[in-house]
Amino acid sequence: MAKIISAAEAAAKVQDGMTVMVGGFLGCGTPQSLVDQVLAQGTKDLTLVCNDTAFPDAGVGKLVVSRQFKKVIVSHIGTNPETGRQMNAGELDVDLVPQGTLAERIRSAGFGLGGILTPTGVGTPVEAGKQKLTIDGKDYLLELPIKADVALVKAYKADKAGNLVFRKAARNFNPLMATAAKVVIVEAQNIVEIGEIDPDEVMTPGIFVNYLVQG
Amino acid sequence: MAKIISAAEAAAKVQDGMTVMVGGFLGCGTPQSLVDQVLAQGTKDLTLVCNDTAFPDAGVGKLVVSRQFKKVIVSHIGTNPETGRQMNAGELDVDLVPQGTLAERIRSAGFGLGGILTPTGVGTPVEAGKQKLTIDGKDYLLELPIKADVALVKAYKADKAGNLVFRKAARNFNPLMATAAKVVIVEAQNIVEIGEIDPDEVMTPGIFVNYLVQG
Amino acid sequence: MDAKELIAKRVGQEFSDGDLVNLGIGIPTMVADNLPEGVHVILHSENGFVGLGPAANGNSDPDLVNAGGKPVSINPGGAFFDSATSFGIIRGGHLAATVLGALQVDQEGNLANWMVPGKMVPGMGGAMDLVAGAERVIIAMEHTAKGAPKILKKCNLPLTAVKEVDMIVTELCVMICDANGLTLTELAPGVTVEQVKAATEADFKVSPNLKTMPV
Amino acid sequence: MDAKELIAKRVGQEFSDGDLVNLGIGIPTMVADNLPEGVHVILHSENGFVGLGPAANGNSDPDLVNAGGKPVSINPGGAFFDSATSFGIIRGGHLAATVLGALQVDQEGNLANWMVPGKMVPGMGGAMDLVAGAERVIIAMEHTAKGAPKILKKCNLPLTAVKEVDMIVTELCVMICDANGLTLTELAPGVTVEQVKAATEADFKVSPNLKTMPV
Repeated sequence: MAKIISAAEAAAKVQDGMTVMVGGFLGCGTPQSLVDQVLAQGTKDLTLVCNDTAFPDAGVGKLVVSRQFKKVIVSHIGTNPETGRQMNAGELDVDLVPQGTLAERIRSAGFGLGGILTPTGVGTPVEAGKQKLTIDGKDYLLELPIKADVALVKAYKADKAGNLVFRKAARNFNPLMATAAKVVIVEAQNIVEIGEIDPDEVMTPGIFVNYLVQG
Repeated sequence: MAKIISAAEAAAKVQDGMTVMVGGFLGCGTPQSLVDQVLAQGTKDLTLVCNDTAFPDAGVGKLVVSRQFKKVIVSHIGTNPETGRQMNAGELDVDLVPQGTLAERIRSAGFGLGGILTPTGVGTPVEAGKQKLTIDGKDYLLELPIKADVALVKAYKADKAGNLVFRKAARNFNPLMATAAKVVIVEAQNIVEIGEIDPDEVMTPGIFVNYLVQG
Repeated sequence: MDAKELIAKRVGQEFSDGDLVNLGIGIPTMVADNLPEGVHVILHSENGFVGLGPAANGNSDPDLVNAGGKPVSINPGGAFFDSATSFGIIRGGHLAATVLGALQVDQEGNLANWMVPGKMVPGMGGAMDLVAGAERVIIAMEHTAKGAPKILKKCNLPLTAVKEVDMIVTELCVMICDANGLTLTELAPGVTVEQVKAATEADFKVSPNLKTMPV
Repeated sequence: MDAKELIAKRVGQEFSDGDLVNLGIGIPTMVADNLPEGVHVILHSENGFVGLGPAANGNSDPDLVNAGGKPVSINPGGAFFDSATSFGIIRGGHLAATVLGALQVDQEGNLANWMVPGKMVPGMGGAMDLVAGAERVIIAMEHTAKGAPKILKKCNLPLTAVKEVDMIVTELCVMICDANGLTLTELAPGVTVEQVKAATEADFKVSPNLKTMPV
């Protein structure tokens, strides 16, 4: 049974120094009310795990501008010039991870794998510091799990058991992140009674979800 | 665009010596018409990848009885005494794989991973011949991909683009196997027009599917 | 109360309302019907759903079976998923507990429950993943097999997992298993420490707080 | 026909009806509108769907954007999925081709297209997975940048992938890249081998079957 709380109560679970996963792809599928509450709350020294740093005025990008991150683990920062500026000024630690590798590393954390082998990044700067294994003559990088203290997830529909349904391209990293954090908070556009989501329609089972916030 | 063919045409794509994945869990979610056609056709020396060998008179179990496998890669054979008998008599090679590891190994093949690290099986007979890696002080086995020549999949509903919807517990290994074979054949209970399955409802995108058979 | 019911009842006391639990076949399955007043657990069925309900009687659905292939139901708030997700839930530590039977358990917390070489080789199915992945591993079994101890100094059957067992509940007693080995913490009504010693090969400590099983 | 349109048209000739293709931003995107009569490809959008349709005009849906964050549509028969599945499709070799731009390509088939140290570090996004995973990697770009060659003996920018490029299409020519290095196979109408040589730093062979680009 997921507990329904306010956006402010939810944001209070994000504390200084924590690692936070935030769903979304250039802001599409990002739980914006939760992000805005973290902004208002002024939480500091966060480590972000997200596909990208979105835009200076949208998605998680606002939290870059407000300097609430000490580190971001993302695949792309090109749409938020402030991320690049802080990185070049040595104010922000930016760990760039190929998008598919990022997805698998999050899933590995959620699903109890010690890591996965991917051909992505072999022979590029991505392989720095990583173990390389050769399987059947092909090289792979060993990529390790990424987990978080809190995941902020956006869903289209949630029932009170926490079962989630995502919508269109707003799904992206949300279902993965919902498996990989100690505390999972979902901003749902629609919160419905148990029984209103068919068990075959569920995209993220409620057992992964701790809190629901009306979006 | 998936091509609609008959069960007999589908079975003809399964040829002597091939590796065949078959969906299902104790027969639930197994494409029985396709299996029965392979039985009728008498294809020999197959390697089976499946959760289990079901029952002597149901699921893939019938093909054990008819001695069409030279090897089975499964997590469980306890419900089909004939599998155990053939194994003990040295007539059938049985490779027992923990169920969760089997799922990840099939997914790895379908999703282009070189393998995954799992804690499952460490210190047991399962670790024989496998590479063991220690990550943050915990031991993991490196488990390698399993791919197939043909996957025989059961779906509840398919549109003519090959998009699939599974039903209840009949889903199990079907979506995973649909990613991991050169040729993917789906026995669908209902074949509908393109547009009749909502893109958000699709469980296996049609791009993975080669052939549809009316179930 | 017969032996099996006593074991099931005592195991049931380990759970909090809302816990996600996987129950193996045999005595573990009986735990579902022997929970304390007001405690409802969510049952995980490794063939692909959470919210496992009572056995289906009457018009059963061939697509809705449990991991033993038996017709069952799903409770409101449940969800179906594929085998990779099912074992991701298991391996990822999302189960509060798994309850399983055993052929042998030893004082190091090792478990053997999937094969007797040359005699019975059903395969490990999902057991190795369950034992490696669940937060707590509770063994629910009769204390001896045909009079022979099953709690040993060292398992001699092929292992299911190494040092993963947390608790053993039998018709005679409860034992806790941790880095200090086995500790007898509870005796069934009317049972003496001497009776437990006589039926156990393993070394075990007796808790200074030894009490009677509250069943 | 301008240079970009010519490149897009020539790339389009590489596809067969029904191919699954991912198109990068810029010239690659233009390929969708420059396919031969009767050839329809299925477009993959790495933020989470197949069946990418034309740009949405008018009432756009915030949950339906492409990998550049722009409002788009989905064609009938399309399907949405999460980021792990999206990159599973990419990494698993299910894309017939990926078409990308480049900062540099070299005669070993290496590609650099994701950063210029100290100047522009947008991140690799999905590019490294695309290049490592797709069956064919086609580079669609202008032959030079401000007059400087982009097809080099050896890339000096950080690589996106090693030895993965299969084909280069520019406004001057088509080159095939394989184990033998680069081979010039086609010249744009009116272009000479000498012009290509002057605009190219890399060594390349001239195909004995050199022909004019059929655009």
